[in-house]
Amino acid sequence: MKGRVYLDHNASTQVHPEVVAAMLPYFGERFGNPSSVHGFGREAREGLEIAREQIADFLRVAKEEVIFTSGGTESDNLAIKGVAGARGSGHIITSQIEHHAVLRTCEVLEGQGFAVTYLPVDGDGLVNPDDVRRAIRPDTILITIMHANSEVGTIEPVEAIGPIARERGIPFHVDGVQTFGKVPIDLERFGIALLSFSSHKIYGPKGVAGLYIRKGTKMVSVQHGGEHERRRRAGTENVPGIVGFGKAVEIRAREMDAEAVRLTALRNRFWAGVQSRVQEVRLNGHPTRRLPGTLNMCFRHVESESIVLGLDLKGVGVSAGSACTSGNVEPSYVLVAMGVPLDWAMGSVRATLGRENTDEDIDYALEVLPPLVERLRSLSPAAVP
Amino acid sequence: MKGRVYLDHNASTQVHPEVVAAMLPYFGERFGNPSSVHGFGREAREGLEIAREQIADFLRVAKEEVIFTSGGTESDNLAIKGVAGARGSGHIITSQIEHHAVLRTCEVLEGQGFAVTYLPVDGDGLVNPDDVRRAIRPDTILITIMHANSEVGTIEPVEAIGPIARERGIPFHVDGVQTFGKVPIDLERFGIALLSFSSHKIYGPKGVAGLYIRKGTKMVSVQHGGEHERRRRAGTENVPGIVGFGKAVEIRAREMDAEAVRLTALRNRFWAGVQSRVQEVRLNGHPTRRLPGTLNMCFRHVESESIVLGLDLKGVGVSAGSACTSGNVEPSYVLVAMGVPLDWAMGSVRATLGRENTDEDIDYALEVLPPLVERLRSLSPAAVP
Amino acid sequence: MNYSETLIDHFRNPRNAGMMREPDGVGEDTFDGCGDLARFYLRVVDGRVVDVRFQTYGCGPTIAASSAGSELATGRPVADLVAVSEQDVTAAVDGLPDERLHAAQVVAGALRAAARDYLSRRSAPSGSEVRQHA
Amino acid sequence: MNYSETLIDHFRNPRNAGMMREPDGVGEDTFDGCGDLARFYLRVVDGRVVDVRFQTYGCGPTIAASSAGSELATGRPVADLVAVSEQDVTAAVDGLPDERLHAAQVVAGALRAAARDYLSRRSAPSGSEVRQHA
Ligand SMILES: Cc1ncc(COP(=O)(O)O)c(C=O)c1O
Ligand SMILES: Cc1ncc(COP(=O)(O)O)c(C=O)c1O
Repeated sequence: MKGRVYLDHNASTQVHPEVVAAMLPYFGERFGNPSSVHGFGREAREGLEIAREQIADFLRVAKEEVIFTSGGTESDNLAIKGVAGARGSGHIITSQIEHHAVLRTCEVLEGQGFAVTYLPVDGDGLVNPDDVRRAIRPDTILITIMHANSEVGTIEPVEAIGPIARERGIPFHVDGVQTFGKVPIDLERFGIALLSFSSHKIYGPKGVAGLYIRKGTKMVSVQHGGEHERRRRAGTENVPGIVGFGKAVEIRAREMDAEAVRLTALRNRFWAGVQSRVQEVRLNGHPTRRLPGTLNMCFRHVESESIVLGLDLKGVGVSAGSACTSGNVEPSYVLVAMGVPLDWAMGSVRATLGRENTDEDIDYALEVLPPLVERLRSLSPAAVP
Repeated sequence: MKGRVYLDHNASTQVHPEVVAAMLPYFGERFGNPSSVHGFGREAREGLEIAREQIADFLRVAKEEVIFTSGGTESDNLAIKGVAGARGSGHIITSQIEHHAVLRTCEVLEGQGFAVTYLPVDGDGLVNPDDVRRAIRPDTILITIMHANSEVGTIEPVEAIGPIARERGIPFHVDGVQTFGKVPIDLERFGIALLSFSSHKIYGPKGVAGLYIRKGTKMVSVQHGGEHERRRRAGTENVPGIVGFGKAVEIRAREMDAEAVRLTALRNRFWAGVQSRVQEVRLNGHPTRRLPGTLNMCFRHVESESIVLGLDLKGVGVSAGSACTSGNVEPSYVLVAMGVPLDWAMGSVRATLGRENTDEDIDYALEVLPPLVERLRSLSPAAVP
Repeated sequence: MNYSETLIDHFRNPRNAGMMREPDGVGEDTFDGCGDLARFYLRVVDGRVVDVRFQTYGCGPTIAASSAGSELATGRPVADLVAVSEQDVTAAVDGLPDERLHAAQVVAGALRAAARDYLSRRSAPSGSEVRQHA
Repeated sequence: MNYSETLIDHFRNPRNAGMMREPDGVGEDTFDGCGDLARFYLRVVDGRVVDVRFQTYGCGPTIAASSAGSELATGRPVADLVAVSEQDVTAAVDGLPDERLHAAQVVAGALRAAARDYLSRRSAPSGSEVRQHA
């Protein structure tokens, strides 16, 4: 029986078996503390530096520009607070659809006296580079725009924003957590000074991520203690995690391009199937400038979470665009920023595809989703004309 | 051949095979994001909560009082900055021999206007509880004293300091990274509001640690983003790491007491052997109030790192009390605070024992260490009378 | 979410879903502008609920609670129903996670509203009846 | 630390370690109060170093560099030795990690001091000789 179909790869992914295999020796024989001088420490340090090289190679940057953190959230916090802390005051430009790791961090900085501009997006979820240009003030110290939005998958025009930042001498941070290892990025050409990227979205382990810090970028550290990671980030390094991350990136380097083509096709087939089977459905996010595996749809007159639960009961894992937590259902702030009407936004569902998904998975989803939506609509007073 | 003897367990430990086994399913089948609503997410969340329970049971606290972080350094940072941030200003009491994760954090807070008292220690490395009492000011907002020092192993009188803090209504943070799972602690009786504890020092994986936050303790979060860990710590949880941590604690709960007895005996035998074979050697740290496996010695007229290197070449991993990094050899600040004379302090070596160490390991160390010290002394101008 | 088997069963196979023509009482409740909405229709004979229908828009628990609420209401004196509580509904789905208690609130609110609607249509001194069973 | 095999060999088996009675020149250097100390003794015949001894207190690389420095000095004209550089010593141990470059500094400094000591004892115009080879 099929019955278990994971379509939530933007949330997390299964660790690649080769990655697990690469990590195992570092739980066992190579368990030393990389700060230790002796052989046990050297072996651990070696693993760390191989991973750093794998990632630096992939990003085509210098090893010294890559540091490791505990997750995408920490990378975002460090990038933004690190630059802000080095300057002490000033103005930050970001967008309304950033991940909470960026938004909440900016809000905290606002509380400390920094000014923040949250740029709007258009109906496809795109930030307008001209808006960025217009928002720049003499005291702007940082521009932080995500590479792709995790909910709708829209890929932001970072290639146009970076040069604007460079021209004004403002560091540009890109939250690349959702694109790293999925969509190519040219840090040099795009004028990116800081890039957050993570492991568990690309078949690496949880608990590890990275931050690219272009040489010369002035920043303070955020976590204090020993002199690890070139004094950028204190704390004993998560060696097995980092080794696994390096391996995951190495695998992505060889699989990424073909996988992007395959997932785009799969996702488009899914959307075509939904469209032909379900009434009153709309696609969220840019029609083409979008993460290969991401499909975000709104089903009018049905509440997201009831679809998620209904699919879950059929073994299909998707995520709700609106999260009904602590008694508060809120429509996704991303969809609201994109101008999706509320009665649509409440019914958004995100399916995000990954390496183990097959045509059969999509067929199965197309078999169970339409009758579910129909059933839920039949219960709903709103659906009654 | 023997030839590989690890005597640096205070730096890091080899992950217990049962711990690796417990983690593996969470890299594989149970890979979901614990924030996800569907079955994949539920399975991950289950692992997280089992681990939280294992640790809460071990500490005899409520599950809700345990949160997970990425390491001991983060736990220390969060505890101290969390309380400081909730108060905005005030005075903090700590000691001169805390780990850098505490000291640097306090220094950063000094830069932000907080006042910090760094209490001295006596010749055995003990903080005097009366000093704590005398240091308290009307605006004291936090007392942070480690449970045991990682270098010399001295166990601080937290059981006497806690009640002083409680009497004055001041939150008491204990850095328990070196004692957790090795030495019993009674959070309730000792009056501890915050306890940092870590995984990779007790045969769990790196990249995960915890913070006990007694219910009602006012603190802000330090890493911002999603609403994970009861809003105390944003970021997708390191599920496999946390699961491994929980397992490691479960194992410690059953092995801790017997292991403490065994390691104390082994360590004492080591010290007796060194004393009978080497001249001009002294023990650092409290003679009895000390971590079971920790043995810190000074060899006069020999430089620490040359001993570490010499032992490393014989396959024995120990650590140097003085770290000769970036061209700066500094005697250990811990030994300096304990009043160890400089010509001794420069020759300190730390051997820390753990579960896989045997009598044979100690015999081997006793075979190679004395001739090494003798040889190095023969090279040294200082040793010439 | 860890939902009870009862809840899952009601979600999968909702009882009494749908509209009712010319009901004797109808009432609805929404939650905090969260969008969740439950509407109940009652058929009453001799002061006793003989048939219930519901229409619900909301997350899984709200749908399940509606179904369970419809069963709970069937056969009951209307005078009872005006006092149905969140706890009654929660019990009917074998418990709800803290973050989903609103499901029971909406359903209990809608049931009470429908009961009150019936009583007020009959121009009975509904206020006193409510007090009587409160 | 990743040390070269040459360095490790010198650390394991230091050449020319020990004191020398009535040397023709002796010199020492320390690093930045870091505690590392190297002392070199020279035996000179016809302006050429024929024997070297060293005593060193310091980390492994400093000990190894002392041994390598003693070999490097043996057989050389003293006038050469006053210009021996950190780079020469680093090369003699097949390289040093950045954080251990001080090992070569201390050793080169001590060798130069010993050479200068020899020259000054001979009451030669040492200043000019130094300049000559600088
Ligand atoms: C764009 C983006 N940034 C940051 C994060 C935070 O990553 P984590 O929760 O792994 O710390 C995510 C995770 O979903 C993300 O999608
Ligand atoms: C007492 C103490 N606190 C904190 C830490 C920091 O732990 P980590 O480096 O794993 O973050 C250590 C690590 O040695 C320690 O011994």
